Formats: sequence, C-alpha cells, structure tokens
Amino acid sequence: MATPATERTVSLRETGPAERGSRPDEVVIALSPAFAGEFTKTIVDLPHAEVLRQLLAGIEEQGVTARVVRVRDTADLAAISHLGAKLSGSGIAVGVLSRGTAMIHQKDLPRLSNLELFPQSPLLDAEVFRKIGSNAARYAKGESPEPVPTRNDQMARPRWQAKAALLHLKEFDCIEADRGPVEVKPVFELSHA
Amino acid sequence: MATPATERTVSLRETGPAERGSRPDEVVIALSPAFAGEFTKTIVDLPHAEVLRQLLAGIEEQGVTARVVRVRDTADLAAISHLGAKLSGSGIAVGVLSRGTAMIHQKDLPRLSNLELFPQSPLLDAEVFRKIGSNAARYAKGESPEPVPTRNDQMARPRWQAKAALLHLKEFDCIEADRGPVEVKPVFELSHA
Amino acid sequence: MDTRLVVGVDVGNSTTEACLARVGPDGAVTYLGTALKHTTGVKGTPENADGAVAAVREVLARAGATVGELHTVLLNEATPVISGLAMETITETIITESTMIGHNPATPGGEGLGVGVTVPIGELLGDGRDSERPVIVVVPHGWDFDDVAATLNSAVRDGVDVVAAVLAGDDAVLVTNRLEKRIPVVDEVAAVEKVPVGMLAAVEVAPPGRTIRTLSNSYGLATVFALDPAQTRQVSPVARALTGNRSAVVIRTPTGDVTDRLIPAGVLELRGAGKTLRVEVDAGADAIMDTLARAQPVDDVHGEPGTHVGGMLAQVRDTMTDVTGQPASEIAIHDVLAVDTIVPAEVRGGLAGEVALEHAVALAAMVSTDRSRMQAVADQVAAELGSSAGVGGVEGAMAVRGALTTPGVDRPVAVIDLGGGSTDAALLSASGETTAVHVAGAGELVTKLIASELALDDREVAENVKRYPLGKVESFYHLRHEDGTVEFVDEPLPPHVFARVVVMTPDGLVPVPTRHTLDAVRRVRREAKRRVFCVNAVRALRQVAPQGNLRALDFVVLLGGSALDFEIPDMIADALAPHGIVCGTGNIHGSEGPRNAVASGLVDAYAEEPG
Amino acid sequence: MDTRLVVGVDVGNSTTEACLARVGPDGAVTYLGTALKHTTGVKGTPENADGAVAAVREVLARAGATVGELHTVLLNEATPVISGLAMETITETIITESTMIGHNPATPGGEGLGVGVTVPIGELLGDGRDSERPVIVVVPHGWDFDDVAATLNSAVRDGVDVVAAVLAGDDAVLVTNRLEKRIPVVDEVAAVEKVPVGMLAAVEVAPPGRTIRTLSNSYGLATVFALDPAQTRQVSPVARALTGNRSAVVIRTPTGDVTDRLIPAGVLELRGAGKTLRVEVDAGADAIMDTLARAQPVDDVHGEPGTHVGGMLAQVRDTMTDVTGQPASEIAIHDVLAVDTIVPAEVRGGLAGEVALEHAVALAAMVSTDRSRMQAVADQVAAELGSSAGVGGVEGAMAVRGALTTPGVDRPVAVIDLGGGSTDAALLSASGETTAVHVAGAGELVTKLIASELALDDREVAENVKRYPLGKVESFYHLRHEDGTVEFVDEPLPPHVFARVVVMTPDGLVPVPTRHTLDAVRRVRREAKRRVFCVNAVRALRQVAPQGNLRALDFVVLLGGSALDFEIPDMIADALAPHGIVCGTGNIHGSEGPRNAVASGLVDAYAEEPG
Ligand SMILES: Nc1ncnc2c1ncn2[C@@H]1O[C@H](COP(=O)(O)OP(=O)(O)O)[C@@H](O)[C@H]1O
Ligand SMILES: Nc1ncnc2c1ncn2[C@@H]1O[C@H](COP(=O)(O)OP(=O)(O)O)[C@@H](O)[C@H]1O
Ligand SMILES: [Mg+2]
Ligand SMILES: [Mg+2]
Repeated sequence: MATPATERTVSLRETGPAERGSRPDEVVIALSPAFAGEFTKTIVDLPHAEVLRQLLAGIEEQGVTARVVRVRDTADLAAISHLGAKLSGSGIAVGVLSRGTAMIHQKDLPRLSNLELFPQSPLLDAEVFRKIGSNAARYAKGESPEPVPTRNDQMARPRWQAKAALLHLKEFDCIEADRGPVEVKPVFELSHA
Repeated sequence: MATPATERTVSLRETGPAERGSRPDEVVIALSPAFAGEFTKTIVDLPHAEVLRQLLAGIEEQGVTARVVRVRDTADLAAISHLGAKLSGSGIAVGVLSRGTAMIHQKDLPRLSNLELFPQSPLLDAEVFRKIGSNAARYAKGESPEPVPTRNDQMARPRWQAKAALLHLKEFDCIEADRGPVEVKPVFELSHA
Repeated sequence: MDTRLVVGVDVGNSTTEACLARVGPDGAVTYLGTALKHTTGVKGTPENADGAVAAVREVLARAGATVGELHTVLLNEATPVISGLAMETITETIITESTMIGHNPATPGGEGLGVGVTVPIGELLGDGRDSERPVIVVVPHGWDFDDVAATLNSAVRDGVDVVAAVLAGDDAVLVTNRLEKRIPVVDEVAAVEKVPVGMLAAVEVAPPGRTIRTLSNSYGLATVFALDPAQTRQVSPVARALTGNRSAVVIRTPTGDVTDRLIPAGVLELRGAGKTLRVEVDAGADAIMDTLARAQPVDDVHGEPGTHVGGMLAQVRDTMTDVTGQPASEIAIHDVLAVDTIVPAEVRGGLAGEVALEHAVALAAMVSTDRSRMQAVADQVAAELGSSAGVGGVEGAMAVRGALTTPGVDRPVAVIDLGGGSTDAALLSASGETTAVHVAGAGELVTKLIASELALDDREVAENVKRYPLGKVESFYHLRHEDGTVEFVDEPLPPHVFARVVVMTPDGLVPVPTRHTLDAVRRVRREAKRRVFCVNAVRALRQVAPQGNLRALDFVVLLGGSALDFEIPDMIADALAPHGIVCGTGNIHGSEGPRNAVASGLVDAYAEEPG
Repeated sequence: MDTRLVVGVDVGNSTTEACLARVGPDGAVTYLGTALKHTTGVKGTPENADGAVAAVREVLARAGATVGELHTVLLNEATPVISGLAMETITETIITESTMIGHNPATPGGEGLGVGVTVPIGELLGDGRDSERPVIVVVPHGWDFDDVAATLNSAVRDGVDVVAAVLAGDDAVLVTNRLEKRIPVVDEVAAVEKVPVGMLAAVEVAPPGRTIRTLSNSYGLATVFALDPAQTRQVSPVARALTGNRSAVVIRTPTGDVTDRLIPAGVLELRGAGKTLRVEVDAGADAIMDTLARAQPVDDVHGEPGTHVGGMLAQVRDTMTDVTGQPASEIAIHDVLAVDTIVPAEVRGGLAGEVALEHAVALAAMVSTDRSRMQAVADQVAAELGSSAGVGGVEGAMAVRGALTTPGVDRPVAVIDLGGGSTDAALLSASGETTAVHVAGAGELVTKLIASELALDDREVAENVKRYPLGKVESFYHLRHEDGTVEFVDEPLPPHVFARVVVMTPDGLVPVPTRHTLDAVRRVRREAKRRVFCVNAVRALRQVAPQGNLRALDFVVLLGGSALDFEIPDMIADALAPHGIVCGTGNIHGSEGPRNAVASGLVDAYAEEPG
C-alpha cells in the first residue's frame, strides 16, 4: 500500500537577520530570493516544500542540526551557497535555487569552487535532495562521503533550456539589492491532494 | 659570554579595525588598553617589548602565525582574552594586561572560563611568556600540552598587592568606552642600554 | 694497454642502469657518472637494446664524452627470473534463510533490545492487528518517515506492543525522533522484502560508540529465543558474526544459519630434493612455506588441476609462455611465496549488502629459464653504437661487487636486491666466490596486497600508498601527518581531498578512496611490506649463508628500487639485528644510494681482467 | 520437610554476592532475589562476616522477608587463592661518550644533513675563527634567538662554512627563520654543555612528516664519517636507535656507543612433577610459560636470591605472610603468569632526556593456602543473624552448578571465572564430577600492564582505560568515539578535556594524561587483555579438559567481574571458536548476567541434598 498522496506546502516565517552560527554541528540551507515565495515548485514541479523537507531530513538522519536562511540580494547559486557557508557554524552550507539547481559549499573555499554541484535541475528528485542533505551533514562531521550520484542526461538540456532561462529571469526580478540574508523558520502544512 | 644587554622597545602601529581571521593556523594576542602605550613595563619591570616578543616567539617556534590586536573598551582580562578568541581564526587567543597578568582563552568557552590562567603577574618572567605563546599555538594545532608550570608564591601577594591595585586603576583610566578593537603591527627597536 | 672508456649496463625488469668509467692500464677505475632509463620490452628480450643504448648515450653525454671514444659496453647476464602473481579467496560467509541482518548501518535509531514477531507495517492497524504479542514492524521501500512514525504511534495508542522496527530506507533516526515510545530501529535493509514475516525476531542497537552485548553472545541468543543447548550451538556462529557491531537483527528461522565455509582452494604439489610434497592452500601461508622449505631446492610446483590453485599456477605459466616463448609444459616454477591476506567480500544471502573480511592466499611464483639471451641484446647494442659490447658477468656476482663500493662494507658481504618481481640475494665470501639465489615476491606483490586489502580498484593509488607517507586533511588549511604532526598551508586545499586520508606524493596530495582510518591504512601498508620483504630477506639470506646460519653473516647491503622505500630498509634491519648482522641501504660509490650496483660491478669485474 | 528459606553467600576477593531462594519439600527451588556488597576484609578471614551479613540482610529486605523466617545461610568454601604482582625491566639503553642525541624534539629547524666539526658559538667570530673546515655550531643556554641568528649570519658572511647547529633552548624554528643560509638545526638539548667540542659530527633533520634516512643507516654513518668496516659495525646500534626519528645528531667519539644492555634479571626455579626446571627471566614470557607447562602440577616457584626475580617473588611472599598469617617459608606458589611488556624509561647518558621503550616482564604469582577458614566466618554469621550457617560447597563446583541456570547451557559445561587476582576454571562432566583449577593473573594484572605501558601514575585512570571505550575531544562541541563516529554535545565541554584522549566513563569524560594517539592507547588496552585473559582462558581450560584436549569441550560459560568487560568475552570467544567451543557470557537465572553463579550454585546444591 503506497503512502497516501499527501501534498505538503511550506511557508517561511522570518525570525530576524541571519547571524553567524557558533555550533560546529550545524549545516545552513541557503534559499534563493524566490524559493517557496514567488515560486512553489522546481522546474519539474517538485514542490519546494518537499525539496526543503528532504534536505532537512538528510541532515537530521545524520544527527546534525540545520538552520534555514533566505538570501535576498543575489540569485547566483555560488554566491548564495558561499554566503550560507560563511554563516554556518560548521562552515558547510547547501544552496538551492527556485528551479532546483543546488550546491554544497564550504566557507574556506574560493567562492567559485564547491564541494558538490548539481547543475541539471530537471534531474533532481526528492531522493537526490535527501542525499544532498545527508552528504552536507557528513562533511560537517568531518567525514568524506562518496559524492551524490547524479545522472547526466544530455537529452534534458535542450528540452528544459527555455523553461530554465525563464525561471532564472523571473528569479532575478525578485532580487532585493543590498538587503541582507534573514533567518527563516519553515512551517509545513499537510494538504490532501 | 652572556648575550649583550640589549634593551628593546616596541611601538604598536595601528593598521585598521580588528577583523575576524579565517586562517586556522592563527593565534590572536589581545593587548589591554595601556599595554606598550601608557605603560611600557610589567609590575616587575619586564619591558612590554620583551613580553610581546617572547609571546610571538613561542607561537612562531610552533609553526603557527600570530596577529596582535589592541582592545580599548575594557581592562578586564577575561573580556579582553575572549574578544581575542572570537577574532582568532583558530579560536585561540592570549590576553595580557599591562601589569603582566595573562590568560589563554578559546572562543567556544564561557567568557569567565579559560584554558590556562596566570594570575600572579610578579611571577611572570620572559621564559613564562615564551611558554604561554608556545602552549597557545599548540592548542591551535589541536594538541593538548601540559599547562605552563607557574610558581605559586603566597609571599608575593602582599608585597605587590598595592602596586597591582595602582596599575589596575591607571589602566582603567585608559579605557575608551565603545571604541572597537584595532589590529596593530608591533615594531621593535634595539636600544643599547 | 692504454686507458679505456667502458660502460656497464644492467637491464632490470623495470629499470636499465648504466655506469661510465675510465679503466687505467694498471686496472685502476675512475667513475665518471651514472644514468637510469626505463627498460624497453621484457627483461632478457632483444627489445631491451633500445633502453640500453639510451642509457649509454645519456651517461656519455653527461660526462661530455662521445660514442667514438667508447671502448666497450658490458651487459649483465640476467638469469631472466620472471615472476607471476595470483590471489584466491579461501573462505566464504553465507547467511541461510535470512536468519541474520548484520550490515551495521551508520545511523541506526533508538537504543536497547526488542524481541517480538515480525509484522509488515501494512498489517499493523485495522482489525487484523495483533495486540497480544510484542511485534517488530517491517517497513518496505516507499514509505515516508512521517507516515511510518504516525502509523507506529497510532498502533501503540491502540495497544499494540511495538518493540522494534526494521526499515528499508535510511530513516531510523528520523522515525525514532518522532516516536512517543522509544524503540531500537535498524535501517538501510535493501532486501527488506526478504525478511521472514510472522517469525520471532530480536533487534538490538547499542548507544553511540558502543557495541551490542546480547545478540553477539550465544547465551544471549539462547535467553532471547529460549533455545535448548543443541539450538544454542547451532546459532553460535551468528553471535560470532555479529561481534563488534553497533546494531543487529536476528530472526528465529528453523534451520537458518551463518556459515564461514572454507572454499576448497586445492592442493599445491612441491617437487624438489627428490621428493614430492603436497599442501592444502587453505592451510594458509605458514603451512605452505614450511612445506616449501622441506623441498629445497625446488624443481617445480604444480596446482591440482580443476582447483583454484590449479588455475592460479596455470595463469602464471600462461604469462610466462608469452614472455619466454617457451611452451607452458617447459616452464619450471622454482620458487613460490605464499602470503595470507584478507579480502572484503559481500556475504551471500545478506539482506543489506553485508560485507565480511574473507581470508585469501596470495601467491608469487618465479620461473627461471636458463637460455641466455643477453648476448643477442649485446650484439644489437654493438651494432647501434658501433662499439664492441658483450656480457660482462652474472647479475648476482656483479651486484655484490658493486656493493663493495659502499663505504664501511667489507668481505664477506651479502646483498639483497629488493626489486619489483623477485628478491635476489648474493654472498661474496672472504675467499671471493659468489653464491646467488632468487626468491619469488617483491614490490609488485606488496602493491597487490595493499590494493586487495583496502579494496582499491586503481593500481596507481595502491603504488602511491606503498611509496609515500599518509596524511589526513582536517580542514582546507591544515593536514595531520601520519606521525601526528600538523602542517598548515597558505592556499586552501582542493575540494576533492577535503576530510580524506591522502598520500603525500612529491606531486601533491592523492586521496585514498577508503572508509578506513589513517592508522588502519598505515597498518595494512606496513604489514604487506613485512610479510613480503622481511620474510623474503630472511628466506633468501638463509639460502646463501654458510650452512644457512644467519649468525655467520657480517655485512648485508640492501639494493634495488624497493630499498629506496622510506621504511622497508628499517624493517629488514630490525628483523636482522637480533642475528648480530649490520644491515643498511647501499651507497654505491658513496653517492648513488642503492641504485647502480650491478652496472658498477660490471665495470669493476672488467677492470680486474679485461676479457 | 516443609519449604525452607535459604541464602547462598559467595565471598570473593572484592565482591560478596547473595542469592535468596525458597526450597520446596521436593527440592524444587524458587529464586527470590540477589544482592551484591563489597567484601569486608581479606577473602577467607573472619572480617568477611560483616559483608556477608550485609548481603543477607539486603536480599531479605528486597524480597520483603525477615531474618526470623531464614532457615540457613550457605557459604562458599573459598580455597583462598591469593595473588601477588611484580614487574621488572630487563633491558637498559645506555649512550656512552655523548656519541648520539636522539630525543627527536617536536620543532627542529631547517632540513637536510650537515657534517662538520663542533664549535661553541662563542668561538665562531674573531680571529680564532675556523674558516677552512665546515662547522656545526653548539649554542649554550642563555643565548637569545635573535643574537644566535645574527652571529651565524655574520660568521657565514665572514666565510665560515656553518653547516648545522645544536641549541639548548626550543629556538630551532626561530633561528632558521632568521638565517640567510638554510641549515638543519636540532634544539632542546638540555645538557648541551656535554656535547664534545672540536669533534666531527653530523646533524640530520627530515622534512615534516618524514623520518631521517642517513644517520639511521649504518652505511650512511660510514659514508658521513668515512668509517672502515670494523668502525661501521661498532656504530650500527646508533643507526638502529635513531630509526624512525625526524631529527638526530651523531658525534664521532673514538669509542662512543649506544648499547641495549640486558639486565641480568635472574633465574626462576619451577618445582613440580618431581622435577626442578630453571628458566632465565630475560628469556621472556613465552620461554617462562613453556617451562612452567613442563612442570605441571607446580609445587612451588622460587627466584634466584639476590637477583631481580628473587626480589620479585620475595615481595609476593611478604604480601602473602600478612594476608595468611603463615610464615614466608610455608608459602607455596602454585602458579605464575609471565607477560612481556614495555616500559618507557630515560636513557642513561642521554643529553636531552631521551626515552627508550625498555622490555620488562610482569609476573602474577598465586598461592593456595589449604587451611579452610570459612567455617569461622559461618559461625560468626550464624551468631549475628541468629540462624544456622555453614559451608555449602567448594567455589569451583558451586560456580559450574550456578552456570547451568544460564539458558542454552548443558552438561558437560566448563566455567571460567574472570576475577581480579586469579582466573578460575571448573568442569562439570556429563556424569556429574567437577574438577576445578586456579591460575594466576586476571583483572588487576591487566590494569597494571595498562598503567606501566602508558606511563600512567594514577591507577584509577588505568582502571578506567581498562573498563570503558575511548574518545578524542576534537572541539568544545564534539568528540570522536574510538569506532570513528562523531557525537555532538549541547553544552561546551570542560577545558581540561580540550583536545585530549578521554575515557567515556558513566560519570563523564576522564582525560588520559598521555601523548599517545587514541589508536595507540586502544592497542595497549586490547593487547593487555589478550595477553592475560585469552592466554589464561586457554591455559585454565587445558587443565580441566579431558586429556587437556579443548576439542572435547562443548559449552564454556564466562563468569566474574571481568566478564562484564565490553570486549574480553568477545576476545575469549574468538580464541576458543577454532576449537569448536560455544563460549559466551553467563546469564544466571536468565537475568543476572555473569554475576551470582556461586551463590546460586550453593542454593541448588543444598536443594539436592539438604545436609
Ligand atoms: N621510491 C621508491 N619507494 C618505494 N618503492 C620503490 C621506489 N622506487 C621504486 N620502487 C619499487 O621498486 C620496484 C622496482 O625495483 P627496481 O629495482 O627498479 O626493479 P628491477 O630491479 O626489477 O628493474 C617496484 O616494485 C617499485 O614499486
Ligand atoms: N564493568 C566492568 N568491566 C570490566 N572489568 C570489570 C567490571 N567490573 C569489575 N571488573 C573487574 O573485575 C575484577 C574483579 O572481579 P570480581 O569477580 O568482582 O572479583 P572477585 O570474584 O575476585 O571478587 C577487577 O579486576 C575489576 O577491574
Ligand atoms: Mg540511518
Ligand atoms: Mg623547537
């Protein structure tokens, strides 16, 4: 009997400006300006609630704590992820854009570098986001996990290119220049489809 | 043939507000408001130049780098040391007052705690300051050194109590409330006694 | 005779070395330089000429001399000793009737012991539910952790005594964090659908950093499943297999079991000294080597046809046939080195990809083909260089002569050439005669043992682990060496080494793809070197020492590529010290270290009696 | 006879255990509870009564019964086996004529090899300076690092070939950072004034994470000092002693040397089976135990008077005299366990506090005094409780009876009681007879080995290292367990554990004052347990097994305090598995684990024939 088709939604309650964390057992999840706000789904219609829930679950299963911040002044994945890493007590952060592209970053790395990159948003399902959260938490524990296996589907590129560009532009419109990152509390609600 | 009697002096050139360091191989030396400024010697007339030079030497011998900051808004040893630890890339700092009292602190410790405390300034000679620098650098490297052996001379207390109180009050006068810590470059000069 | 310019050339399995010298009329030798090139083609075949010529040209160029001035080239009579390698697993762990789950996942949930009947989560609620007996809930793939927790909580509220759970996904911590009643949960059971349903089972999870106490104790199993003594004896291998785990599941199946089967690897037949001795491969390395020692000198070695070891030696003979051109039947194996090793292998019948450390035996075998082919190489070298060239002497004798140029060495002196395929020893007695032997096993066997024990697919990584010390990258700005000292770097280290065990090679940090700790990798590296080079050094020296008595030896000089290793020479010196032997790495001409011994020896031999 | 309330009481060396039961008219036994108290006074002496009475009162109170209802108390006939411990170092390292400095300081300076004549820094400048030969500068206490660097720089500018330096203070990195010419520098040489002046010397420093290659190779020393073969043989122990160092200094003194002297520890005399066998203590543990096995059963053991081992056994006999009240001459030692161990000790003649790992032999010796004193204790217990009390049976037989209450156990069954002083084994054959033996060495010897090998002064810390797993505090918020898993804490950990190896005791983290890594401490802990408990388990079982054949045994049950250990039972089970033995920790009445076996056995024996 498969799990009942529950559709979850998430709202992000702002709790104040994002501060540097001091606890080494903390991973920061840095969200792009339009994530779970202007947009509610990824490029393949995976609900942002599910993306966030699986990232948090991957981190929790490893016995590590998580903090969610909303970045407002940029839509660039590397910038968002590196900012998250600078705020994170362990120095490890996961950055994610509305369309789904994601990255694991670390505070001492050059901004344009990363620990793991997931560029093809159409290929990222709930299971991949769970593993991204888990690997980020394992780096925070000083472990060296195998990188998350991702399919490389050359076919996906053309089909989704147009939609990706559109979502990218829309996300840009949501940028609020020179407004600092805020800490947010995700509140999940169950809505039976 | 003992080393020629060289008397050194030090001047602290301010290079800007003290920032958080990112390099894990760095120990911060946090100086009290009047150190090598209003005062130039400890309670037992050990030149501040020699105190700073031996602390720096202890750190350099361990292959660790050092950064010196001047704290201006407090003369409390624990506050000075903990502020230094917060700024230090390794989270380890050495705090020292004009009269010589010193402490090794760490950023995650409660402010009123410490790794090692050297309360009896009259008993602190050049060799002790060299070992304080060395131990601080070893904590930064994740080692667990034996605490620096210090004599506990009950006799010293009464004889020096008055002078210590006087120096303490004078140091208080040098406090510049709500002025942040500054990074300083120590410049040593040889002056043949 | 006036002074003559000569070059000694030593063609080895992997390296070809040259030594240029001026020999005076009175036989006095002045060394002018050395050169080292990769051997071209297989040792002892005409293809070697290119490498030899290249080495001669380089050593001449370095000394500013021309080919024209060259009087003669002296090549080593390499008794081509060719080694082959093979490895066979001799134990196999099998779980029958899914009686045990022992994969020890990284993040199990909860703590303690739960004993009850296995029930699929689908049948937990509704009227069919079982609220008398304690139950262990089995959760298949596809269930979300929130739904699993909700279902278990409501079952408990309905009076079902849920005592433990077994999950397909990596959800144990997520589920236990959401349960009202704290129970032990084992997760990441890939083949969870194979867990027998309606059976009595036990689940145990120890606190962090601890190991289980009940399911790893035969009498613990007897208590949990109320077993009689005969049943307890039958399940005791399950307790042994679960020792050291932090979590485990045992299911009471009628005849379910875990066996550590010995794979019949076959019998080795050792012919020598007029006898034929037989030894089971799975008796282990010591038994094999003891039997070998009783059949010295060995004429030939065969493996029982149709068995693993039969296949192993056939494989070695095949490589020899392409190398020597001789038919397989003519190939005589004159020495073998057997080494016990462990190979991580998946457990047959495991439900969650359990891996067990199986025992294996690695065999290095050595063939000596007597036909000398170095003269053919010499002729070709002479043709290409337009100077005379010939075979100057046998490898072993030349090596020990070269060793004499090491400061502090005197006759009688023994050398051990620590090469890639074989380990060669030679003794130069006080009276000047030389005895030389070759034993199987050297650098390549060490690399193979490291690769198999650390499950490294890339042979290049295994070679690096062998050659250089290890480090652990603890942050982007510092790493800790294997001796515990910390080193800081100015530029952040590359992401692919972050938090990894790395090899400190001259051209940078090479990550070792293993979940072992630095200390565990270090132990595997040193053990492999000890079991090959310390064993072979003593074995080879015994064959050259007078009456096989090591005490009769004075000076031992270590030569060859593996003598450049940062720890092998110390290990061999320690192994020989109790016998009162002075053992150290050679230093040819006081400057070349352990390289160039044979090439230098060829020059000295020529200088004594210019053939 | 109606039902009677009885208590079995087992007085051990450290613990006194009680078992309360109701025995029905038909001999059926219903267990009502157990209790455990500290033994008062030395085992087998009247002072034991208080502990026994306390245990009886507690077990009665727990079951809500009164002393009045008590029928009788049954005490164990403890063949008082008392063990003593002694340890003696049998090797000593001596440096003569200050020929070597090998303390391997943590922060040497520079890199490479420098060979030259030793010159005090004071004589470096001025006209007396030596600008022909390479020099190694020796710097006494009191010199400031800036002045040292300035002096060396100006000497080099004046044409002095400074090739290395040896410093008193910890200034090597400070000095090399300020030198124009990079040279290797060894520092922290406390007795630097003893460094011979005007002598040829060599200083070598390896890069970070590496070890020296030249001064640890006999032929490297020969090359550096142009030694002839005889001199090379003479200095080869220096090379051996410097193996594994990152830095070293060797000074060419005429007859300077480093010797690893064997301290004549004396001869052990083993009398038994009509023979007297002698064995040198410094032949090591294996030799001693092999000789012991040939003198079974042992009547007595003596140490050669005036030698170390003589002193060792005299020491054991003295402790026995105060315990048993018997004169030393009457004390018969019936068993010894010898264990090889290593003891870090300062090197005689060292200039910089060098420490060497010396070999030592630890001896546990066991005395059995046949006079039974348990009856006196029983009388006192009876008096205090006002109920009858008597001796119910011999310890070994009672223990094996109690073991039978463990689920899954059947006759024939052997028990091994892993105590503090001795390890006791007993076999209950199918036909019901019991054979019991005692061998020397158990928990206390393990604690002593751990304390000596890790140089721990505090015995309490050594006991903790024995009993609980280790961890490494990596930050104020997390620690890594010995199995590699990480655990985070909410509140910052106390400063005194920062960056230390700690023991994870139930009442918090206890730092281990050692510079060893976690893995090294773990290896010492497991090795100590293996060399005492695995050796003794097999040794004791051989003495009770039919014809000494372990294969004849079926079930083995582990009892006693050390059976509570988190890894000893698994180690013993692994050691016995190859003999087809089912071995595990006991579980008395299916609930008490390895405790209460003897007390329960006393009750069962009484129920069978109420004496
Ligand atoms: N620096 C080194 N450290 C450790 N092993 C080495 C080093 N250089 C070569 N080797 C090993 O030496 C072996 C080759 O020895 P070499 O004497 O060159 O071969 P051969 O004499 O058969 O031509 C190989 O197994 C190689 O791994
Ligand atoms: N939890 C434990 N883990 C390991 N060893 C233990 C534990 N408890 C007791 N011991 C060891 O057991 C020994 C005492 O055993 P015990 O059976 O109580 O003594 P006895 O039987 O001689 O009275 C001591 O060496 C002690 O260190
Ligand atoms: Mg998990
Ligand atoms: Mg130093």
